[in-house]
Amino acid sequence: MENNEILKISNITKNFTGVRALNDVTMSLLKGEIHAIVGENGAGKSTLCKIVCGVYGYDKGSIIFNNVVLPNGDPQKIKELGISMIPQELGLLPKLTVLQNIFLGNEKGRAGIIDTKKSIKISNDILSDIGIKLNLNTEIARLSLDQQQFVALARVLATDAKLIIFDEPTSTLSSEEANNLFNIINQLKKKGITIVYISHRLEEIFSFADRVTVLKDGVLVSTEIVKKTNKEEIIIKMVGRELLKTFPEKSRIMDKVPVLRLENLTLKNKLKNISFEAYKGEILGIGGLVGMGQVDLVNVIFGNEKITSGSIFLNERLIKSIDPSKAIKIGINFLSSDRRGDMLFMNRSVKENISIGTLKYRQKMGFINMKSEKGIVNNKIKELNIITPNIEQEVQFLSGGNQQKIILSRCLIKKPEVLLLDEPTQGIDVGAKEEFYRVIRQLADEGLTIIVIFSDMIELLGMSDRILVMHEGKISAILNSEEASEEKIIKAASGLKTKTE
Amino acid sequence: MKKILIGFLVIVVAVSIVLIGAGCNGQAAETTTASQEKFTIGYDIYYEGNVWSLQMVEEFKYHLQQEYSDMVKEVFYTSSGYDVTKQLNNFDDLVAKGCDIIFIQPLDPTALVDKIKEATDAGIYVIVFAIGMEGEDFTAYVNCDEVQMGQVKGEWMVEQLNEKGQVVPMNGIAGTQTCIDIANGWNSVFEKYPDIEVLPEVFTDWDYAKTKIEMTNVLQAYPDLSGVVSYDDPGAIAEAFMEANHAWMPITWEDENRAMRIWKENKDKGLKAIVQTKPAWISYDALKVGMAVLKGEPYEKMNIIPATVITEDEIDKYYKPDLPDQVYCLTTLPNDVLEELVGKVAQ
Amino acid sequence: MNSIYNKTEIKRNNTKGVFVKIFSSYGIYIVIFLLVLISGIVSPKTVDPKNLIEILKNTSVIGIICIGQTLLILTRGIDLSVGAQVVFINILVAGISLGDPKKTFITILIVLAVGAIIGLFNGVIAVKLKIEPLLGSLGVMTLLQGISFLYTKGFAKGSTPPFIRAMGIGRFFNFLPISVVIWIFLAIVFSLLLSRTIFGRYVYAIGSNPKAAGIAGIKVDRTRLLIYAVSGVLTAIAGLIWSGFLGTPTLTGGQYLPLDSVAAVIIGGTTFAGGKGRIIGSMIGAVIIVYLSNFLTIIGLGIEWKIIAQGLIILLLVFIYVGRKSYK
Amino acid sequence: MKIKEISERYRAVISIYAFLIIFVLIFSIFFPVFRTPLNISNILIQITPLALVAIGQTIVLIGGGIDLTVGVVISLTTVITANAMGLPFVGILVGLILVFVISGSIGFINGFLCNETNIPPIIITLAMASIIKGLNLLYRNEPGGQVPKILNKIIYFKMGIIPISILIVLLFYGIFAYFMSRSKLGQYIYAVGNDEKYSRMAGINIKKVRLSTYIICALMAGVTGIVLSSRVGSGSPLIGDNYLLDSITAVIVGGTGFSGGSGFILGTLGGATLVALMSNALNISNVSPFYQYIVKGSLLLIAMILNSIRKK
Repeated sequence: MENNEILKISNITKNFTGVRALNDVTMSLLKGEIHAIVGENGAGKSTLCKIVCGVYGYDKGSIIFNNVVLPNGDPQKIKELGISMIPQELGLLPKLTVLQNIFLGNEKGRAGIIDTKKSIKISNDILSDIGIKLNLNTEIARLSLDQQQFVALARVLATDAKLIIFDEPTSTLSSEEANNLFNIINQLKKKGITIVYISHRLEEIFSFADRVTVLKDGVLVSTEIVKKTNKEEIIIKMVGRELLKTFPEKSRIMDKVPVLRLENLTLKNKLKNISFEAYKGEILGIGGLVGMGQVDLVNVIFGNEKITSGSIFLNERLIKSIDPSKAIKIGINFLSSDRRGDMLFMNRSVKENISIGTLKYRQKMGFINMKSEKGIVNNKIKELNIITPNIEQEVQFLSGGNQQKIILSRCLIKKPEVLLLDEPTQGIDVGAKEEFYRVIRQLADEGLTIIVIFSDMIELLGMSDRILVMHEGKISAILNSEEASEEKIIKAASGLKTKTE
Repeated sequence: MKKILIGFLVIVVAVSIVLIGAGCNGQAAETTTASQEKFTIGYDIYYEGNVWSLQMVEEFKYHLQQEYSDMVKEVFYTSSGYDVTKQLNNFDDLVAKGCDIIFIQPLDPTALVDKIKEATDAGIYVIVFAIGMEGEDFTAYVNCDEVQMGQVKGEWMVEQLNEKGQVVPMNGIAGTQTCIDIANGWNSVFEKYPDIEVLPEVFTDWDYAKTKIEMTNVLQAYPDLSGVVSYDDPGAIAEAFMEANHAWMPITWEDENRAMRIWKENKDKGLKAIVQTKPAWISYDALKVGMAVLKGEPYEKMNIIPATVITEDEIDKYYKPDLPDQVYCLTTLPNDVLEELVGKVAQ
Repeated sequence: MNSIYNKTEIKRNNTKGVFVKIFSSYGIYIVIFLLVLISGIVSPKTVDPKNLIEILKNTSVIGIICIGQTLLILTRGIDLSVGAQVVFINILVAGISLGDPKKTFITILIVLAVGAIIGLFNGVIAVKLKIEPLLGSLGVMTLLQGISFLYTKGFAKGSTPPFIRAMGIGRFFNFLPISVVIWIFLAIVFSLLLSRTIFGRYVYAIGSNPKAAGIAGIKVDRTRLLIYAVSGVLTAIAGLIWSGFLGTPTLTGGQYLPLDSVAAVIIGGTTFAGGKGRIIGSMIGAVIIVYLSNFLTIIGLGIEWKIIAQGLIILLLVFIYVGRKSYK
Repeated sequence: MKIKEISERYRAVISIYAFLIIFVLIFSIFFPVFRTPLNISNILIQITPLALVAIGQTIVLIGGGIDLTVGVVISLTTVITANAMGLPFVGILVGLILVFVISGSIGFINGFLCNETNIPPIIITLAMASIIKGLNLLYRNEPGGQVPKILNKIIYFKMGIIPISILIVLLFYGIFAYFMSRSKLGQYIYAVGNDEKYSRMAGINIKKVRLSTYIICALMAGVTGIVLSSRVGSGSPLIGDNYLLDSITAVIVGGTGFSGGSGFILGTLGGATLVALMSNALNISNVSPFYQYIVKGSLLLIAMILNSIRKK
């Protein structure tokens, strides 16, 4: 085997302030294989690959590619050596054209002048190879997510890469688009190109990967030959123990008291007649491909976006013209997945971050009652055991898990009836996750209605009492946790109706 | 796309309305029925933010109206706002507008030389006045002898201080010929008296605020200051003195009404001053020369008019108690015109 | 997900040396201390109480402007039209009152209202029309200059009524300038507002992360407009003092105010990133800038040196506040 | 289809020129003087300095920065030119070299600071501006020096109504338009202005790119300084200051956004032309000088409002 080894990763270790992202990872890739890397959110899959192609530098270890030692964190050099990656966020430049993006960083031409004719020709060839038609002069911002996906692919193919890394490419693709992609990947394989394929969609991997490596908490658990293993084994390796045990016991709500009800709610070319009920004390999971309207849905409920038509009822009372401040007042609250972007005041203190939403209830003529504020904040810190030196600490110095708890406690100071969560466990390490699962479940048992978006199939299945699957802004299925299964969800997510309820 | 086109149409309309509208009620054609030959006249204001320069304009306008209206086809006023490049552009534009004669106060001693030569070669008359410049390519030059003005100021100061003391020169804009000449004037005097210490020259762009602040700082910095030789706004200088309730000292004065008032009020409290200045009516003198040129009458090329002097006992002759502070007292404008401009004084 | 940048930045902050830590929180105090020390040694004249009072008096106008400027920069705004505003206000004061004491009260009311309106105008441009406030306010500056010229046709009418005059040059027990008292009073009021009230918290929240502020239930636009209006009023107050200081309407002057005020706020530790900074810092920043020019004149150095020193201090202090950029 | 696409992409540029045309038409109709050969060549001369300095500002803005030093760099270079070119023959050459070395290194310092520190470009260049201005005033606090007449004769020589200066402008615009759209570096400038992180991922050396934008900008300011001083015939420490606001106005009016990553050199040419045209038009239409500020201010505001509409 050793002779056709193309990439050797030895003892790679990487720290992000405090958080250890990768710990002493050693693995190797064989020429022309399709090598899958699986693991939960935050297991270190993307980090590893970004290190391989130099976007991140690493702290310890070494990487050898075709018997050359790769420079540490030099994307340009590494790309020239023949390693390319399609990151999850694609890394395209929105204001530039398709053509410019395809050749960005390796423009064709001499003496610093770009040979447009040649570029156009090459990119047309590539695009026809992967069988899609695009106008080379349209700006990326005007393309749909899956079109962008293919532009990113074209960009990689434009560099004669010997090793291509796909980071969760199918999370935005419908099943037929995904199949199209798999064909392309197989062609590449035939050309002798090595493929690294990151995903947490096991059935994909088992359909076409040669070997699979499992990462967990930044540690490499094992590398298996796909033919010699099975899903259950892999899942256990990913999650550490059997699936059921990671997640808290689900509660059986007998009396279904609808708390939140949506009636064919529509948001201009994002959501189409959404109607459903959310019951008291249940966790309603929302699944589907990325960008199918899940986020818009919670945003609309929270009043971040104005609905075009339809109506929202809270406890059977119609809510008209809702905005965040009103939503919070009437007991709907929201945790965005983008903590830094949407929720946290990074350079402000823990105290301010926790109390910001509810200052109105602790003031005299606009002056804040510091004492009671301090009290409340300290309580919350105990309740959710947030680890921080003191309440004046700036939140940017806390770990992801603690930051997440801070936001949560902000939402809980004034107990809401409905809590909207968008990817609550994204980017927090597994220990913190399990704790977080418990907190969520506990809140549900206390009678909160929790609507939560999970892109991770395992979490979706593990946490939700009911699962609501969306496709192109419509609800394509609502499944009870008993009947729900990975296959059904994928089917529904790809737009194939499944008869239920 | 539509939105933007609409947007643009809106602007176009707006802009043209502003411009044309203003253009019409601006200082546009002033025609009369007299059968006399008519001329297009251009006048560049060196800075529209400076009252003295504007009072010159008013003197010019008034007498043009009164005495020469039958010679006027059109008058164009441009403003340079202390900016040499703008002044060059303005000059070009005035030429383009087909002016027969252009009145200008050059902001840079050299910049306009060539332009003015071109213009005169092309048969356009150029009257340079109030601010000096190099060369002699203009049609006529109307100004006071600034070096000599400076000397007079200097000599007066020396006499006041009986030949020893510390003097601060307060001047206008660094680099304008006027200010350079004035400074040369008083320096030539001071260097004859070793006991007169001349502090570094302070330039205030003839800006009231700047003058007051700078003067305050100077008073702070030099406790044994004994005189202010200035080609600057004495109103502001006096303000600084009074606010710091600093003892008065000899100061060379100007004819601004505020200054005259303060002088009047303080001449018995030890304020020694003398006005010896270039009057705002110099534009009128320039106008006279210019019109003579147009009429083809004989005229002097170099007109050096004497600086007007006001001594302590002449204050009341010039001070205008019934007019507000801003006007300059050396003026040929009748009071009603002045009131028109600066309003009545509050009682 | 701009994670890599934030993460590395956090790393930098954590690994800050102790010296830098101290300096970045007390830098401004150290600077003023050094300045006073040096100036005291070089020329004792600078530090005698009389001169120090003078300095404070000359600071009061820019100081009051800096309060508003701080609020704006805290919330990722800025106003470069303050200079033109002050000039306009001065002209207005003289023009409306014509020096008539009876009209003092109404004049002040009108002027404050005008200040609020100009502030709001800036606000609408920045908040509602989403125009880069830096440029927006530059446009407004030019507009205001034009309006001043049109209003006066070059000859500013009237003069400043006694009461307003007193605001500029009056002194308590002919020692403590009234303007300084007004300035310090306002400074204290606004530091309290920032540190103790909901308004203050909202200001910091909006500055730190506008989007999050909205999601946390703050009416972001409304608050920002309010801030613009408030800073407009503050500028108007500064304009009144300025008018009192000059005692006469002029179309010029004040052109140095915008950049000086911004400089003061920045060296006072308020960052353009928003959400960090305190009034006291800006106030000391303002004093530093005035102190510099006074000191330099006293030791016989020209305005040039002030400009240079100002530039260097900005670069140095801000660098210490925000530190080096790290890419990996 | 193709047409539509182009009009979509170059909307900003097209609209500014559309507006220019309408503007010129209106004035030619209302004010005959406006279309006289003499006035036209005046306008062409008046456009020159602003047009030149605006090129640099555009590139910096596209690269996601801003340069507040252009004004003072212009002033500085006029002073340098006026003093260095005094000596005969070699003077001009020495002057040119000095100008480019000094302005270039200023650009380098700006870029370097933007690369190595977290200080926002606005503040860096603001501080740099005041330092440079101070030094310049120390060096010479009043206009003076002598720029050889020959330069003026060459640069402002008129062939018919076409002055050489405008040809210089067009040349520069040609070069930089090509540079920005066809060269790698040009592409990278857009890319960096778009998104630093992704540009890094694509293997672009963003430090080098940013550095180059500031250097180009400073050099263009230097060129402007030379052109300006050779018109005035001497150097002045304050002459350039007005060009800061004007250059930014020109760029914004030309449709280049403030957020970086988009914009077109040729749009800026339109913007600069419009700004210069305005003040000429004001003189020609004999508007009271007091209106000029109002017009300038509203021009800037309207342009920005239109930009923000265009974004939506």
